[in-house]
Amino acid sequence: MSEIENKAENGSTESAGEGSAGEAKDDKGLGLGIIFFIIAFVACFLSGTLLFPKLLYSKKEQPFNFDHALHVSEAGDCETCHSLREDGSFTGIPKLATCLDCHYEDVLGETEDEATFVEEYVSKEKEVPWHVYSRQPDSVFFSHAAHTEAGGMDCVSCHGNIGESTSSRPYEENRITGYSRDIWGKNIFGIKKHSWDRMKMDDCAKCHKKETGHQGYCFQCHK
Amino acid sequence: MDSALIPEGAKRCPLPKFSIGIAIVSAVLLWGVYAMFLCWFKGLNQTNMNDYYGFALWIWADLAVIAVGGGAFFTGLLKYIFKIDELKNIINFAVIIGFICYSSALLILAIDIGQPLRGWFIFWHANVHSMLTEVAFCLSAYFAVLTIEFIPNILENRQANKVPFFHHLAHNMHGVMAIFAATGAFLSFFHQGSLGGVAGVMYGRPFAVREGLLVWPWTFFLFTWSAAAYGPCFTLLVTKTTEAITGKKLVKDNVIHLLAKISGWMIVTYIIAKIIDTAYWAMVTAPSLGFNLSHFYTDNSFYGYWMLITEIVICGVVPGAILITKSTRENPKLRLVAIILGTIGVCLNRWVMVLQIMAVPVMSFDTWALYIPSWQEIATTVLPVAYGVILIAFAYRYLPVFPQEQELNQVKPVTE
Amino acid sequence: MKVDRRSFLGLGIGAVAGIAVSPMGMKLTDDSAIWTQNWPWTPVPVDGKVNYEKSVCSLCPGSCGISVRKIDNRPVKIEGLADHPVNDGGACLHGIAGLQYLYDPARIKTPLKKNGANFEKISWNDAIELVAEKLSNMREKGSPEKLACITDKEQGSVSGLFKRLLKTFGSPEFYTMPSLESYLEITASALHGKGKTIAFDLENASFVLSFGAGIIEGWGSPVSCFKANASRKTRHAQLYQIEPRLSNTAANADRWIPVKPGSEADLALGISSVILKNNLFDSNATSNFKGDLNKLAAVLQKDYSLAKTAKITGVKPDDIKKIATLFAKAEMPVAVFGKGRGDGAQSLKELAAVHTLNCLVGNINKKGGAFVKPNNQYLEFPDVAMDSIAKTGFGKNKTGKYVNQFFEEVNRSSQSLIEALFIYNANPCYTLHDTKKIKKALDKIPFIVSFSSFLDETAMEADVILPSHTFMERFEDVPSSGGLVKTVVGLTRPVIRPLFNTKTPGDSLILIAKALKGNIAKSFPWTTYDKCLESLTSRIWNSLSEDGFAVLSNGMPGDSQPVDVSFLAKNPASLKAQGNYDLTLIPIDNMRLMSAATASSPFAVKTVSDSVLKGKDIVVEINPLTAKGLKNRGFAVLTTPMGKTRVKVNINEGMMPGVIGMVTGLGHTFDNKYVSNKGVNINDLIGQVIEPDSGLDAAFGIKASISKA
Amino acid sequence: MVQENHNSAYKFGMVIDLDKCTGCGSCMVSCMAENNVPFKEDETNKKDSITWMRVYKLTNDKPFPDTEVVYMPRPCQQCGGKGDHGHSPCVSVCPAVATDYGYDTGIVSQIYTRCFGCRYCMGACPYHARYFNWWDPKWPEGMEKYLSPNVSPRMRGVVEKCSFCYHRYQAARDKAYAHGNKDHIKEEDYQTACTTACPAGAIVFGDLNNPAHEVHQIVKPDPHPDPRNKHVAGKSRNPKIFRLLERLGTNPKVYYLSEREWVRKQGDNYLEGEWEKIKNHHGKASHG
Repeated sequence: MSEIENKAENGSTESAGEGSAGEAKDDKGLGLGIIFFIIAFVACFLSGTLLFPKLLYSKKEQPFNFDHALHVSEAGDCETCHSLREDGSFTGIPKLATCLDCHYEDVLGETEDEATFVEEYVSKEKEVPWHVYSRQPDSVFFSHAAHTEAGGMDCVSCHGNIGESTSSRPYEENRITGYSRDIWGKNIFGIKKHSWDRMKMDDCAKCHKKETGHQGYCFQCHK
Repeated sequence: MDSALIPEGAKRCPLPKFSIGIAIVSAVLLWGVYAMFLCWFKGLNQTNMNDYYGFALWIWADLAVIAVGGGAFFTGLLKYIFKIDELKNIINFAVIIGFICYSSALLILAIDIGQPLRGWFIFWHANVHSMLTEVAFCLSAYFAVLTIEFIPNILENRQANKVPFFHHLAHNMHGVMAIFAATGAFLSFFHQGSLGGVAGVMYGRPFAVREGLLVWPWTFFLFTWSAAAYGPCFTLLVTKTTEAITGKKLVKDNVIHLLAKISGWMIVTYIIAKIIDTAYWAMVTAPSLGFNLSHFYTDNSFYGYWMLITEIVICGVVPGAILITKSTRENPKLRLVAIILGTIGVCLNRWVMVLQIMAVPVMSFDTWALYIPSWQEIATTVLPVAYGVILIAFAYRYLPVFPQEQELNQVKPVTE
Repeated sequence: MKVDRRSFLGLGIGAVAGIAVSPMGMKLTDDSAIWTQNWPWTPVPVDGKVNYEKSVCSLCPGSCGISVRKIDNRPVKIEGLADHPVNDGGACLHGIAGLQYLYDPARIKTPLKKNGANFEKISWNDAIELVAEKLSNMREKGSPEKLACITDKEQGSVSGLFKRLLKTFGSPEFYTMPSLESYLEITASALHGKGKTIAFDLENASFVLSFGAGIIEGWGSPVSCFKANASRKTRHAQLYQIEPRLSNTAANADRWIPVKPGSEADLALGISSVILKNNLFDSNATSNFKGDLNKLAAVLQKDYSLAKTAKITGVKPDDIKKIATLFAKAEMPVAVFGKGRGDGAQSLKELAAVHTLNCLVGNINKKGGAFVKPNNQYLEFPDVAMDSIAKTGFGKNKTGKYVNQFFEEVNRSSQSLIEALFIYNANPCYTLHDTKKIKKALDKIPFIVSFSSFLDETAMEADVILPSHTFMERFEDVPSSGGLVKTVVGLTRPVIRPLFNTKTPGDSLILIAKALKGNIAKSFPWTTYDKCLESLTSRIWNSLSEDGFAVLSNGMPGDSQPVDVSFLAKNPASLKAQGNYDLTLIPIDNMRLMSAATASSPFAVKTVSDSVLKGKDIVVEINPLTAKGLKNRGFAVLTTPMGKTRVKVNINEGMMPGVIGMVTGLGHTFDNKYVSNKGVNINDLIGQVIEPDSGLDAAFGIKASISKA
Repeated sequence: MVQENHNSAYKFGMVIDLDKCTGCGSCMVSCMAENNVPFKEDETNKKDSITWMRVYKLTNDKPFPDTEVVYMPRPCQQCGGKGDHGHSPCVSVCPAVATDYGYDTGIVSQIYTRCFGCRYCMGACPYHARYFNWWDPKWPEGMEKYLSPNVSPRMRGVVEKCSFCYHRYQAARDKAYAHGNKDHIKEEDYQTACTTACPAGAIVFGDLNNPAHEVHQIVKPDPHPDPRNKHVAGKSRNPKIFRLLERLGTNPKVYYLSEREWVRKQGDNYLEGEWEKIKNHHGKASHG
């Protein structure tokens, strides 16, 4: 560093001249540089924002279409199918046996989907391999009872208006992590408008902090 | 062949000879890289660490390179803040050594953690109470500072300097270097200190725990101080080694003497503090927890009082005494002995503060745990050394590192 | 347009900046971290509905009730069953690790047939046909008595079916492996008459004098013993433990009395001698003695004086006297026998001598004492159909009285004494002394059928393997045994569908019987074992199927029992350890290692201390006085008359000088890397020593030497 | 983040009767089976063998035949840290808040997926209660089917330790919620796997803050700080009860009970002659 110092002191006039000559050249070069910069910036930004999510997520169709709205209107509420067990644990997506409580006769409706259900699963006594949009990773302990019973929350707060859907949207899976896209949220920037748009840990922590005054200790939500 | 890159007026060995030397060191480097990948892909079962030795050779190496790399911040502090101008003749080299040490430390940490891809959690989910968090933040920030400090020197390369932008950049960066030096000193104070704090706050480990000031145990201050004291020893040692290898005098004696003198006084003051700390710990802290001093130095086949004596007397008091006395300081042989002892002393201190802590039994029915590193650990620890040698070789060959080189080695400018 | 350096620079910086501003960097950083949190090679257990099933553990004779926690249909954990009459919620480590047996790498997945040195897979039909053909040939040749069978126990329906098959086939050659239960029956038979067994009321006894019984090391019904021992403190009861080594029982006892190995019987007789001499005995109780008491007293006064006993046993005369006095004067004393787990070698002299103490102080069938009760009788088998071949064969003499003698005779005989052998739930090639000799005997038997679930040392010697379900996959009645006061029958039930192509052993037998046709098929009228079990236990089936157990008797037997001490009055000699070396090698039963037919689980082996097993080396215990020149944790060579082995040394003050202790249960050789090829099997190093008066293998140890490796 | 252990919170703790403990290993195996702890071919290097619950063998070191042996089960001590303020030795050092102190339960909790494997917590713990996953957890083919969904198997490269079977606490809470008892769980509804497995009944587990719980009745924790050491709180008022390394001020929630003096002495470190002065000191004596 000190060498530069010396040089700068000794050769100030010389370098000043060089500098002015250089600047004119610089301008043109810089202009071109800026154009390239903008082109590359825009191209990369767009590919990182639009193309990247397409590559990151794989799309999987559900085994057959499921009409939540229809089932809710028949059953009346969510709890008929998604209930708490006697021990307080949550059943999640119902097992075939629960479906058969209503679908006990061959066919109830006449849709193609129900035909698939009966042929592929009911008659073969096979569980339906649903893709779960809101599946949390194994490291997460989530108690539905704590939220719905003790916390008095409704399903919509976290799951949105899925009960009103008439068809199953494709399940999108992160190719790297295996997570459902619903965890990070549809928006690749992670921006959310509704409480159910994203299900990352920060979302849990924020609500916990607001509602209980503390985001909770590790084991409260992790196992 | 590469003469266009070599600093003006400097004489360097022929490229083939240089290449052979680099190739040999690179082989060692590759061995280390191989071991590094083994650790990353197969996991830390490649090491001989275990649940007793969660911290072992690597953490020692980390602490040691950061301690000896302390020459960079301390020399910078002296040069830019305390305006000791002679040190401009060694500051470049001090910065390079610092850069090597800190980049090595970061690399070792990246190997050492069980989940390297989650390493950034230390920033994202930082726990402000943890000394390690403080280490991570200050270490990374200071590494950035060192990089900034190193850049002007790189831009001074003959070819790079021809580019006006680089020339001006280097010049302007230089103008603000005092700010970086101050920042570096501030950051170093904290990360050197918090590395000391890592041990001092372990109140479950009577061998490590120290009382202190506010949230900082005494080891916090001792580590900073010892890095400042012994860091310059290492700078001088590497300078001496470089001189020996190149066969050239690179820094004038008055500069060396000055840095040695400062280091000497720092060592003396440090070692007094260290002795007081050790005595207080041995006579008050440890006994209050039910431990005699002898508990930490007997009943095992390696850790004995010799360790304590070597660290404090042979590698502390002795080099301190040599370096503060004009006659011995200016005797090249004795000075060399002192800087070697000093470097060993600080490394030994870091060993004690990492490995002996893990070795000492705490529960009355537990036993001493001894440890021998695996070859993978050794290879990855040698890796930074090889990398350092290569970086110094390149820096020396292509950058004007030593401002006094030309003056001290009057040769005709290279003509081709 | 001239694309110069600056343009490239612009391009590069633009690209970097564009990516940096886009969410890609952030997302990839996050996702790569999340990837490490969900590595595809780290298993993710499937969630579901929690439910519990009651069953009974049959890994050891303890017969503890278990509660199997399941997620939907998948068992995930075994725990002790609360309120079960045997173990009331507690469980031992082996039972808890039970699921590891289900998925054991050494499990036999389908019937196998020996072909040269290897096994080949065969179908069940072929396997049964093969067995039936061999057996039919034997009957045709008129030598049905050449079919033998070895199982783990006398009791229970499966052993009952084996016995039944042998009987209708025409062979008396039914043997059981030595177990505490078998020794209890032998002792009861010698002192009180046939058809009886002994139980010890440890829960209530105020003074337990244990002659090496590992009360907290797997002796008897382990969990029940643990509980009885734990309550000692609150009951202010005392435990005196007599054995050469500071076992866990000794460490937990109020006093440990080190005794020279093999002299336990002498100490018991010495104590009896004091009791008789000092009139400490219960005079009411002595009225039950049928003769010979005076003769015994005379023998004791002559050969078991304080000084003589002290010399033989190494226990100080004062201590012997003190123990005798404490024992006799205690409110509810009980003397307990069965060294270690009680299933190793024992001499009848020792068993009888210890039990005589109980008889002398009058604690038979009294609270806190020893209970003499009739054997379990809860199975109602229909009559066996026997033809003349069967009758002739069945009427012949057995080759040996006990299984050890059986193997000895097979080895000794130049003719083929036995042509076919059934082995179920027994691993004699591992658990009996001098395993080489056992293997040699098996080599002489041309056709061996194993019913093992695991390819263990003995199953390897088989010609045909008809693999059984594990206890988690089948029904079976499990009668309590091992000195338990209560008489309980538990019901093992399937908690999961069979994983492999295996069968319930009862079903295999029914299939064989049906294939043999005629009377034999007629004697096995059931379609399946499960139906058979239900009909055999029809009296208690409701309780079995609903509660998982049935209590046959709860209290103590009220009647007084005759005592016959003629065996001891003959003054049988004490056996010496085989060999001429200076030291004595003795087995150590460690609670954390199974040493019977069932090997330990990976979890159990994991808990074993590094002062028992280090790497692949077994560590032997030795007193510093005996370990002259040996380094703690260093290698040594252990030599016995049976052979040499490399061991590591644990210099330990808890071991009597002159004695080397080696753990049992290691040194398995089958294919399970978590359990096998670790250490050595002590039974390779100890030879049989048959007690002449009883026919029992009574080798308590063997002479040995140890030197630096 | 300075929070106190307030009264409304639980403070789960344990007392282990060493006179009853037989060293049988049931607690260790029950713990491993409950918590999906893996095993590997060679587990005899106890320094890299994951056993959340480890049973130590203590001896009085006297020569034959006066030798005595006692077994000491050692789960995570769930330290409250100096002054019982929640700054446990391990929690305070974790750089990424992958482990924290649950002020509502007194349990040192953790997130395995947050941990990046620096192992500082392991070094800070004097009880060696923390274990690092040096290897990928692997089960023999098929055996992974017995894994419990209540505890997530840990991947290579992270530290783990005993959780006081926190998932059982969660299950007890779920049960309470489902039955309308928002904040009250029963003593018998939350018991650790080692406690329920112990065939000798040597382990008693419950809420140290709740006088109705057996553990409280046995331990009788002293609410006042120890007059000899301001960092120590919750000392037992029973002179037969001690905690491991109590003098360090870690404030464990695992208490040990033994009639044998030499065992109690081995629970901590003492200078020569110190034990004689201190041995009968206990909470009650200091506060009348």
